Amino acid sequence: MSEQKPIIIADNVHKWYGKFHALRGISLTVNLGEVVVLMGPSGSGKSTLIRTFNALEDYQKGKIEIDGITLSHDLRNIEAIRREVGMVFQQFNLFPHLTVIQNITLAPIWVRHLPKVKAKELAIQLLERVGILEQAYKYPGQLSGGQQQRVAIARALAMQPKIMLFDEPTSALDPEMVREVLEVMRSLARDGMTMVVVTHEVGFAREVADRVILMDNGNLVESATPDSFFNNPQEERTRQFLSQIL
Amino acid sequence: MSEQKPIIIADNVHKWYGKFHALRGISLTVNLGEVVVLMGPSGSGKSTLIRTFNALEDYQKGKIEIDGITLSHDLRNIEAIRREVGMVFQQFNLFPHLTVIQNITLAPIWVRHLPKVKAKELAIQLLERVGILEQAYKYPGQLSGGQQQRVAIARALAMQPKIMLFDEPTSALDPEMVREVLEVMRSLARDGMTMVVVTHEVGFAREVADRVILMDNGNLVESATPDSFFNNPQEERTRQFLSQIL
Amino acid sequence: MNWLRKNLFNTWYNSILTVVCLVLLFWIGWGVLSWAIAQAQWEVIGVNLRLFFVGRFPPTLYWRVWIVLAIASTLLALTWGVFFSKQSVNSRRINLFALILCGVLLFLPLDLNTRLWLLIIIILIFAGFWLGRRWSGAIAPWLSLAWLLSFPVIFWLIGGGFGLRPVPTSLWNGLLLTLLMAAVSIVLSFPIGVLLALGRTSNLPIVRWLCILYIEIIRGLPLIGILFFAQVMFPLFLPGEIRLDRVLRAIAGLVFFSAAYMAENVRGGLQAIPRGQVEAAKALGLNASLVVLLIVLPQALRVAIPAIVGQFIGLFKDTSLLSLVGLVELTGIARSILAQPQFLGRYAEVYLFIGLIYWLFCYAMSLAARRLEKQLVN
Amino acid sequence: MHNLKSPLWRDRRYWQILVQLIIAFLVVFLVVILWINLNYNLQKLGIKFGFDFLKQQASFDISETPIAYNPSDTYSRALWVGLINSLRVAIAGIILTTIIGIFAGIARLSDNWLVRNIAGVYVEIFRNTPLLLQLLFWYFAVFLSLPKIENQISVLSLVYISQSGVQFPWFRLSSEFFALLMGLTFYTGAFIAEIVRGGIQSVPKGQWEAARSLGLKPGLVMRLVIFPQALRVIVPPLTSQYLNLTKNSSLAIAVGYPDIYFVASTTFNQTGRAVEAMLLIMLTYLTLSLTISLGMNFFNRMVAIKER
Amino acid sequence: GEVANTGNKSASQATQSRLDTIKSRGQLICGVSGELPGFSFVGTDGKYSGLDVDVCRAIAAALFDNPDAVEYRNLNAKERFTAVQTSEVDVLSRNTTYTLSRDTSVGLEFAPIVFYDGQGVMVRKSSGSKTLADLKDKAICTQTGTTNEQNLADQMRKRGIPYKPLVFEDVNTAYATYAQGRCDAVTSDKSQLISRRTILPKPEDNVILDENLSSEPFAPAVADGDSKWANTVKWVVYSLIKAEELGINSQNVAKLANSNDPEIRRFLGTEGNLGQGMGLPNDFAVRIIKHVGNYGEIYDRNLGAKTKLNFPRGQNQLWTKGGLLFSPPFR
Ligand SMILES: Nc1ncnc2c1ncn2[C@@H]1O[C@H](COP(=O)(O)OP(=O)(O)OP(=O)(O)O)[C@@H](O)[C@H]1O
Ligand SMILES: Nc1ncnc2c1ncn2[C@@H]1O[C@H](COP(=O)(O)OP(=O)(O)OP(=O)(O)O)[C@@H](O)[C@H]1O
Ligand SMILES: [Mg+2]
Ligand SMILES: [Mg+2]
Repeated sequence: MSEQKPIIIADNVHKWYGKFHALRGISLTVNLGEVVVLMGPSGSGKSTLIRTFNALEDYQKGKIEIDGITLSHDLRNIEAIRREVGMVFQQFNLFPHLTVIQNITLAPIWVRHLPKVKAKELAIQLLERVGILEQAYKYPGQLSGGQQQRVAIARALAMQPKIMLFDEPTSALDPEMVREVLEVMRSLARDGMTMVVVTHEVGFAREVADRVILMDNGNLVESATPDSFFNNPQEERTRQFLSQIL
Repeated sequence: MSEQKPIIIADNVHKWYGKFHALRGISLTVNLGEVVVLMGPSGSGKSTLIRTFNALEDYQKGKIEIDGITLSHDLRNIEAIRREVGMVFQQFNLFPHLTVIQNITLAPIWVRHLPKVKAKELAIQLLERVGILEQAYKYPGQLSGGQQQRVAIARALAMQPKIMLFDEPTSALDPEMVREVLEVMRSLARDGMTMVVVTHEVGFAREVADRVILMDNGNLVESATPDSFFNNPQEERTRQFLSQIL
Repeated sequence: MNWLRKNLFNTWYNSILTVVCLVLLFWIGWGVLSWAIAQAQWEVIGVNLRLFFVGRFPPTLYWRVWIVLAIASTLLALTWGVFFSKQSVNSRRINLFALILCGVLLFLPLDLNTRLWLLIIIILIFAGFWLGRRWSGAIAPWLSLAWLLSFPVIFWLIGGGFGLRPVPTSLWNGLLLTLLMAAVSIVLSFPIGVLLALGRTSNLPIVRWLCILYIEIIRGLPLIGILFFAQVMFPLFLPGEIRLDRVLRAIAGLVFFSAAYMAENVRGGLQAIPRGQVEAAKALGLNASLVVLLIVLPQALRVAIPAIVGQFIGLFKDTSLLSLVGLVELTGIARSILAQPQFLGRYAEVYLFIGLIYWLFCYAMSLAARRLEKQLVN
Repeated sequence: MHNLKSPLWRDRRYWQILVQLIIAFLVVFLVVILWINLNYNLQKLGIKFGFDFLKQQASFDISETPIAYNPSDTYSRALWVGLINSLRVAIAGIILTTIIGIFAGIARLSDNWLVRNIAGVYVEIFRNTPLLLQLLFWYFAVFLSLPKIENQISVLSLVYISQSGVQFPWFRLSSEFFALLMGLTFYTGAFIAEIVRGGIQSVPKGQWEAARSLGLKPGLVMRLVIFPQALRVIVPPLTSQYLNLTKNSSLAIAVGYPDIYFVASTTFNQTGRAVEAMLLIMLTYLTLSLTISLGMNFFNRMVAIKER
Repeated sequence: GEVANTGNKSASQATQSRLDTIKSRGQLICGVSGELPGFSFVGTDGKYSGLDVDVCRAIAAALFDNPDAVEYRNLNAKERFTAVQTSEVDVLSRNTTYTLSRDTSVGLEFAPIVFYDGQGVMVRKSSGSKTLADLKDKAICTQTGTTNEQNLADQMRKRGIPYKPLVFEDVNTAYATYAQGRCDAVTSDKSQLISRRTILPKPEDNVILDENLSSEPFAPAVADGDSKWANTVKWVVYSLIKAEELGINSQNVAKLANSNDPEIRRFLGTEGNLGQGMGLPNDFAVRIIKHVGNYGEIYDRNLGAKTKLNFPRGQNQLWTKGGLLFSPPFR
């Protein structure tokens, strides 16, 4: 936060699903090491936005630059960007036919061409970090939701990304498990990872976020420090939104 | 409650599922117009018991008499009894391919051989009673849970049964909807319907029940007025159970 | 008694049904039995047993067929053992099975050589099953490789070459040919089917439409038409010098046909995979082909396995149509046998016999498919 | 998306288009090659592609002619006869096999042990043996075992049954027709039985219980509650069974029933017009398949739409 | 058709003859029915036998001195011509009727006739049918893709007799259907009818009508436009006939090679070089007769009185004995 080096730059990004205008000119800069939390009502375009950061969705107008690489149809750029950006989904999306450790080593082996032994070492290190080393040889189906989500985080980290995107990582979890996952995310933030997080966990946002952003109807409505966002919102729309979730 | 005419008499009823002893000698008498609430931990045999009252399950030992008819393997008795006993399930079990009004008129037309017009009049009357007349021509899938359960009650009532059995009628519902359904049940009780209700709604039991019964492990543990049941339980097992649910 | 009351006579209409069924059963059973004992002449089966199974394969080379059988049954037993390693086995059933096999060995009028080979194969089956269960973890990763390798070996053993005396395809007849053609066709149609399925679900419109066109046209045609096409018209589409062996042409026809169905089965599997799987894989930086290879296909195929086994059963039965285009597989050899002057007119016995063979194989496979399905659900 | 000046070969859209073009080109190339070969080979054989032969005199007779036909008619007339014969057996087969399949499927769930197991044996036998053998079975073991025409069985003096077929007051149907019909019906019926059983079992148990506790008798429960719901699961696979039945009717050739495939292949045999005959067969069956698919889709929408 | 054929002829003359291909392959590929008693079928020992098969064996014997150097292909009535045209088989020896159109427009070249047959009709005695006219409105069984089917249609149309054809893909089916009584008559080549009659439940209850629907001369066939190969087949067949005429059989052929009859000496290649002209060794006839026997032996072995079929030789006797078999001189 001291250096202020921008790593994600979105400039007037528009996206249509057919006729539906999902993103209506989003401009947003995220700096290296910053933790940004996106909030907003359902359907406001939060998922769409962070998925464009990862080239899972394309966009029709504007420009997105990740770590100096412009997102375009260029195949190599897309691959390069995906190598820099890790993503964690609401539904975990672990690969059910692979063990936990295979899930984690898959991308390092096939994309980064690490030798198997190295990849395994890395995976074990990561599993330790997210606190489920003992589950390494189980299949995802045998884990609880919280454990699965932690594996998903480890899997994303295994590519050693510069940026991590989280799309409601805790909303499919039971309350006890939410804590475990948020704990892992907190520790990531402490280690200086750049993170964009879609979540409605106000506690997490207050404590960890450098900036909280409200999206509505495809627009950025308000972007502020957590303190000012929750205690002193500038926009009417934000106040209204907060009154619902608090 | 004044006349004390017994309408359900269960005498030392035993039931086995294969080797598993689900009912271990249940004796219970329900009088005309009485409202009996069954409570007990999961797996204690509540559902099994009321399903034997409706011949949905057979039993191996003992005797059940409903309104003077003994329940046996004889098909004719089974049909006779089912005509006297209505049942409402936890999962509503509405027929998804029929509209609400068709759901309700089905049995009157095919079992009681009412003319269609009559059956429809009856159905409309019942829908009014459960408060969802305006939904008559929708399909169950288009209704909320509470509305569906009210249709299920109306459907059971359409056979003009003497007894209504409810198996956890509200436990699959969201809290707001529970109220609607209990309201309908309350009004039924006020009108003097004999009811056996499996439920964990303490408020309902306190207010409406004539008797509350605790089942555990296939046995009747305690049977008392709501007042004494909740405020002054005699059995240790009851106290333990109440401590969990209150 | 109680059982009878409960299961047969519990209501009046059930009683009537029971009686009607009994009468029907008795009538059919009596007819079949009296025919089988009094009228049928089973000599045609006994004398031609070898023809039914291996046709005109040179008798001096039967050992090669036996080895093939040994390889195939060992692999099958191994696979079976690995797949069901987690289920308990019904040892009574296995004992009974072993007993029946021993009875077959002892009492059927077989020559010593045959008995010896059968004994070896039975031992291999049991050993394979046991090994598969015991070391399922160690064996599992090698199984598909073993199957893959077994194919060329089997072909080498049957067809010869590379040091073995060659046996032309015109001598591969009977059940041997039926099994070979069915197996080869399903194996070959597998990759084609997978490609077609991927093409059909692809977002490239031309590819998608071409695949749809192929799949739907083939599925709209009767197999006999396709086989006729392959057998009679295929040569017309090839340049004059190229001649395809007719067994090969038959296989080509079967593959054309079954690839379209395979594609639909695989597509069923593909559709069962949540979109999130692909997205997660993409987000990890895997490129499109890796996503398909590592994530999508393994899961889709697992879902599709029962359907594929079902398709194999269908194909196995359908090979009988090849007799209509002059191939001497099981049904074809039956027709040849029916032309032996001393056995003219014995069609009932012959067709019943081959019907039984077909049934045994198909039923066994459908049982296996059902257990597999159960296994996969867990 | 942002259009940066990146080299063409690294642009995703470029690759997508290129791959498609290459594949399309390969396919067209293959087709052209095959077509050239075909033309060359046909020319070598002295056959010219074309459908004029359809106007020639067929000069073969057909045993069953629902429309007037004699050997001096044209090939196209003969093919029409074949087509109508195919349609007859396909339509009758679809109707009958549905009935048998539903009965057997329900019987498999019967609480009568004997009925249940007979249905099971039926399904397992008929599903697991080749249709070709079954056709021969029906033809020889059943229909040709009926009494000869001289001592035919008379049912109420209206219907006469003999090994040459069944004579109804207004029309008669041959035993070849029946053998094919029965073969197709029972073979397909065994598959449909399994589909029906699966469909019925897919209806939640609660539906049975709710309907039973309303006092409906088992037969009514099945008819009014279970079956309509099972239909939604049943109809799609049922469609493909109907298609199979129609296609399998081409095995008519084994029992001497003159369907379209039979007539077309006789035509081919007499004229050497392999390609044209094959095209005609393809066209016919594709049309039939398409018609059935469309019809069933419509039906499917009817049973499915009610839900919501 | 003709234009194409000539084009083909010149093309193939420029290239290799099939004879050379076969020689280098070391094996003859012979298309047979495989389902016809007496003509071609698979015996219980797995070996093909029958008259048609022996023709193939004779050719192989002539080429390789080994009658077993043959690969048989079962062909059904419909695909047989395509199989020859596309050179899938070297020779078609499958009781194929020699007709003009097959010789000209179907692209076949026929060898000499190996079996004279006529199409007949078999009926049940009890039916009282004596002539075709008695078969009015009756069901008649036959096999698809054969001249039988067409002849029947022609004959009945000529006489204006309506009837019901029951046409089967498989001959066995056709006869079985007749045996079961579904057909009132079955039509086929008389040889077949006679042999099939013997295995009916009560042979004496069936009669073969005197009428001939057509003459059915069977001959082996090869693809059109390769006269070298066609000649080989042609003269192999003739040598079977000639051998019988000369009284040479498998027993005495070795001895007779040294006979002093110049005709025999020429025929057996002891003298002259008849074989060379064909691209065969001079003793090709010895090879044939040694392994396969002369026509009479072949006939007796497959169709004659000692077989179950018991088909009288009739027209298939040598011309010297009042039959139709005749061989041009070997010189
Ligand atoms: N593939 C798609 N096709 C068409 N419309 C889509 C698609 N994906 C999303 N949308 C629409 O775009 C809008 C924004 O969707 P998005 O998933 O980004 O919302 P969100 O803010 O993440 O909501 P939630 O909190 O429910 O996840 C929604 O109205 C949605 O219906
Ligand atoms: N069809 C069945 N087969 C075997 N066991 C059964 C069956 N139905 C119920 N049981 C067993 O019988 C016991 C009593 O079941 P029952 O459904 O009556 O319990 P319950 O008191 O209604 O529980 P809950 O509150 O969970 O509905 C349970 O242990 C259950 O596992
Ligand atoms: Mg979202
Ligand atoms: Mg319960």
